[in-house]
Amino acid sequence: MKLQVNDIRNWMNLSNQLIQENKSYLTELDQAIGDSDHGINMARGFQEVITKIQDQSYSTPSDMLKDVAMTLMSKVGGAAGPLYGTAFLKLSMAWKNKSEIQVNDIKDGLQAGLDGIKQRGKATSGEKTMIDVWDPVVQLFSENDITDPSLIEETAKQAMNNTKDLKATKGRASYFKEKSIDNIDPGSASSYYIFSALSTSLQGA
Amino acid sequence: MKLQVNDIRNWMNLSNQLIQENKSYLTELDQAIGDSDHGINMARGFQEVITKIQDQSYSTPSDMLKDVAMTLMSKVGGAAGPLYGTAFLKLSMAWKNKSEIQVNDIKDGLQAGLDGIKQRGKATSGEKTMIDVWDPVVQLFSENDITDPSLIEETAKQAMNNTKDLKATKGRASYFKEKSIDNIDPGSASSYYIFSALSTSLQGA
Amino acid sequence: MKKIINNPNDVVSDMVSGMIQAFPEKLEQIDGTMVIKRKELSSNKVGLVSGGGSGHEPAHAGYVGKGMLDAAVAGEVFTSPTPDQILAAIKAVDTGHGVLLIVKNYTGDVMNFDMASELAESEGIKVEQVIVNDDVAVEDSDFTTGRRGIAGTVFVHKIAGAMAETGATLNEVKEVAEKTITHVRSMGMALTPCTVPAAGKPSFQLEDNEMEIGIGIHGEAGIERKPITSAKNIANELTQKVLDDLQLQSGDEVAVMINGLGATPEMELFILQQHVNQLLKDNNLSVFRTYVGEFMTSLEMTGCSVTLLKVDNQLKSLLEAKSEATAFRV
Amino acid sequence: MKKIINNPNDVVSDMVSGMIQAFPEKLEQIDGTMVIKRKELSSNKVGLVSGGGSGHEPAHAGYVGKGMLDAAVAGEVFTSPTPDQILAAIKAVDTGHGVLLIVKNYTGDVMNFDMASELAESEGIKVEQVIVNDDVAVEDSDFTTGRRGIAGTVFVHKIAGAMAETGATLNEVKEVAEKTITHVRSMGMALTPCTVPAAGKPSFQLEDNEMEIGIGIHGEAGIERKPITSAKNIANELTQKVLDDLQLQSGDEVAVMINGLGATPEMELFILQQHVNQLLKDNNLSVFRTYVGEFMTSLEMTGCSVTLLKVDNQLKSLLEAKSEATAFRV
Ligand SMILES: Nc1ncnc2c1ncn2[C@@H]1O[C@H](COP(=O)(O)OP(=O)(O)O)[C@@H](O)[C@H]1O
Ligand SMILES: Nc1ncnc2c1ncn2[C@@H]1O[C@H](COP(=O)(O)OP(=O)(O)O)[C@@H](O)[C@H]1O
Ligand SMILES: [Mg+2]
Ligand SMILES: [Mg+2]
Ligand SMILES: [Mg+2]
Ligand SMILES: [Mg+2]
Repeated sequence: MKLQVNDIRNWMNLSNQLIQENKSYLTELDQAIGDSDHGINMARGFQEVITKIQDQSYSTPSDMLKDVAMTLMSKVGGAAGPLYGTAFLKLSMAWKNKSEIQVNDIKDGLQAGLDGIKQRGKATSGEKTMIDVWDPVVQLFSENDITDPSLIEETAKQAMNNTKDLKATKGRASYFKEKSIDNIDPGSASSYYIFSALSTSLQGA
Repeated sequence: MKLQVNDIRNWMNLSNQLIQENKSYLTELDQAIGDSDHGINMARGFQEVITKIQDQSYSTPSDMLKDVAMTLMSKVGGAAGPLYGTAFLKLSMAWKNKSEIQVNDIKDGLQAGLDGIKQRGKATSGEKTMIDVWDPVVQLFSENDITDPSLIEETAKQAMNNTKDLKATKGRASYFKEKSIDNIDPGSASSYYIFSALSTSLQGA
Repeated sequence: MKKIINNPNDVVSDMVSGMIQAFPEKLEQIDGTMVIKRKELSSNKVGLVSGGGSGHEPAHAGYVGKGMLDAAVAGEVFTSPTPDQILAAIKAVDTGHGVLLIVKNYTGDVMNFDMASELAESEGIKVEQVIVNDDVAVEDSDFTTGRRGIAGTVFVHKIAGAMAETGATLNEVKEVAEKTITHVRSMGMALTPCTVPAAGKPSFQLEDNEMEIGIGIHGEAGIERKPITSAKNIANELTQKVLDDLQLQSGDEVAVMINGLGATPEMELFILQQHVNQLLKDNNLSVFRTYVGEFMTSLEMTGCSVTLLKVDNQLKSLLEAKSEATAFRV
Repeated sequence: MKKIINNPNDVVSDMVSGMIQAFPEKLEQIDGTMVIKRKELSSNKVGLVSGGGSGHEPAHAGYVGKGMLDAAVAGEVFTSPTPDQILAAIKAVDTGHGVLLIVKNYTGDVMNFDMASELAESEGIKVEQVIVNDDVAVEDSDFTTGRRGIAGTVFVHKIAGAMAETGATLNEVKEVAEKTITHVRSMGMALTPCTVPAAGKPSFQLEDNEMEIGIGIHGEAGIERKPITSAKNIANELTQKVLDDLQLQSGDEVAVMINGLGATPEMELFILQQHVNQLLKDNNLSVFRTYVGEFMTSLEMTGCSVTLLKVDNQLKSLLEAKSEATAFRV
């Protein structure tokens, strides 16, 4: 189980597919405790990612992810743009010069991405943000020897659903205070799609 | 059958009653082929007329009707204000110095009022305006010896209903062209209430 | 009906109080009336009075100020003001040089302003009137009430106001106002109706996918109801109708006003403006100035109007002259 | 959804084109961006950049002009613009005296402007930021994202803009912007929601008789939903909340902004203004200037906000300084 440039492209294609398919759903989640744009922003950003990377040849996953990061940063906007942009930039930096990414590299990369999100968003776990999906996934890698990639999908899904119970204290949802409870955090849902796509692309790799 | 100051007061009180009761209806008529204000304007104006004349003593019907005219002119606004103001002013002028108004005077007065409306509104019969109620009522007086005042009410009512079939060519309703057909003209409806009130106040007089 | 009001019967007096309190150094109310006038008049100047029913804000009080109107008379919502109020305005702004009344072409307005003119003249004040009739949605014919006055009225206020400020005579001011009226045409459309506060119900109904082309600013009927289409199509339809009527020549210069009817986001007005601009270019017309915003509204109606004014050097310099009106600063 | 638009995904670029075409002598678009900048910058002046999601027009592009902003960055609807766009604006307006960014306090805006600052600094441009947080509907706490930036932002644009025009240094401009932020508070309310064009559905729902007090300009939750009441009660509730937070003393002087959220008729804003004015009088506060209109909107939301700015001689003279911004002429 290792990731090469084409697997990363696959990961991005699958992420984009899930996000396009669930664009309205993500926007509806953001309608409940935000400003109705998360699906629109993510769909626009990932579409641009695909346009950017699809016909380009890259020598390393890191190179490709740098383009992914820069595209998300400049096309998503809002809160999600800088956060995902930062996360993928950290991932790219963590994997610098490697042509093959091992499970251990994934662990390190996701950890770096998570740290980037936390730092950029000045947030921590339990505040009902995408961190609440990234954190458990990173923990999964730290605590286990991942042999079955579907564990990633399961963990992310569970984590996403768990955000329902949380009260938002960061981001736009925080204005909803108690009323934010019982709603899935939109950024956690989009993160789930990204991890679900990672899980699928790891199956074949 | 003759009208004294108190009968005129009675006429105005009855007119006001009918207009207040039918305020929403008049506005609805104006909603269909106008700008939704006729009932509001007439109700405001006639309320002010009553406030003005109720405790005042007048030596002639003419004096009272001058106050009525001036109040309508300054409180109704829109198209109906100047038209009713002019009509009652002409009535007042026609009855100048008379302390008792005979049937013949009514005929002359209404004719003067009608002429005033036509002149002020630069309109004639058949254009779907209040003229289409005033005209038949004036004709009724010209062609008959009015012994039964209820004829006035009947004629006015019939005339009001007949405005349904007309296409408006004057006033705001004219913008509705063909679409103005099948609707009663709001000003004809308010004129009907005024003639209906006249009819009732003549019964006792 | 959802409105930020108190008693629906008091909306006009409440509004006028608010206006005076918002601009106490510039505006004052004539006691016992709904007339808003400039606190300090320019001396030796023809007086300019306009007005009409309320609900078209910033028209007309927003155009009171040095360089535009001297007074505005606010009638009840969608109801022409009465002659006594108009007379009070005329008397308050006359400095001996006569007064020009700028009237929108509606039966009620014309009659009430006419009567006020007669009264003022009987008191020895020179009064002239111009009747604005820019709405090409209505046919102009001697047998009808003629075209309505809508957003183009604001250009008449601006140009006549600037002319008056130069010290021109009553006839000169009237002449340039009439020239403006000859050269200005507008056309509007609505997506949703408005509600007269005291009526409490919307003045008409449109289906969820329907728009009305040629709507009047009191919700009077337009030309056609049809399914809503793109901003581009709407811009083209309104502008083309105005162009057809104005009969402009290639190379002519115009001022453009993109007017929101009350509830249309400014974003949409600028989107519309883009296409209006394109169509003018395609017709080889040059644009002198573009005004985008809410100038002549219809309460909370959603919709817009497009106004074109053919300009020459005189109209251009009068459009550009200084104005201190609260809703039209130049 | 009834809107005068073309493709919902193109609303921002269509709008920006419209703006540039409406004011070609004053504004220009930086190629390949949604940045609107003054066509001619004042020389020897600190640059001023603001921006945010679109849908708040005239904010922010309407405040670009001599005496206010040098550039505004338009994000997608309700979506903070991206660092590359903000960077382009910074670079375009820097004349070597540094650039001040005026940012509304939302997570997305703060992060994107932060990143743009870092990028600009790495290119050797001096950049400072101020974060506007005037919305008293949100509690200010270190454990939360803090108060939101709403209509009070416009006062910051005006005052910082006027200060920059005097030739003040970056630190001086930043200082007066921060002073303004310290002294400005706002609170809003909504009667009806708005619809993000690409979302196609209203962002929240209110019952026919319901209003939401403390609403955010992106439709974020307020403090309370309750039955709609009179303009007087609404004015008092909003104003009192602002007064409580600002802790004014009897005799203090304030500037007042009555802001419409997009679909509220100007008539209603003036009705509200009357009661705000009365409450200020009752509290023995004096009003320096009142601004009534649409300054910071939320697409076609119906509702309003009340902003108070405590002024001293410095802020008063900066508020009164000349501004040529298309949406804020002084
Ligand atoms: N401070 C933060 N730290 C981490 N994630 C955050 C933070 N603020 C917001 N988010 C994430 O961003 C998502 C919202 O993204 P989006 O709707 O695109 O941005 P915006 O709130 O600017 O409209 C939230 O659901 C949440 O997961
Ligand atoms: N030119 C006219 N001549 C006679 N009556 C007219 C004329 N124009 C309008 N009317 C009458 O006035 C009525 C409308 O009054 P109202 O709604 O109060 O005024 P507005 O049309 O100014 O809103 C019409 O129904 C019609 O009867
Ligand atoms: Mg969002
Ligand atoms: Mg009417
Ligand atoms: Mg009317
Ligand atoms: Mg957003």
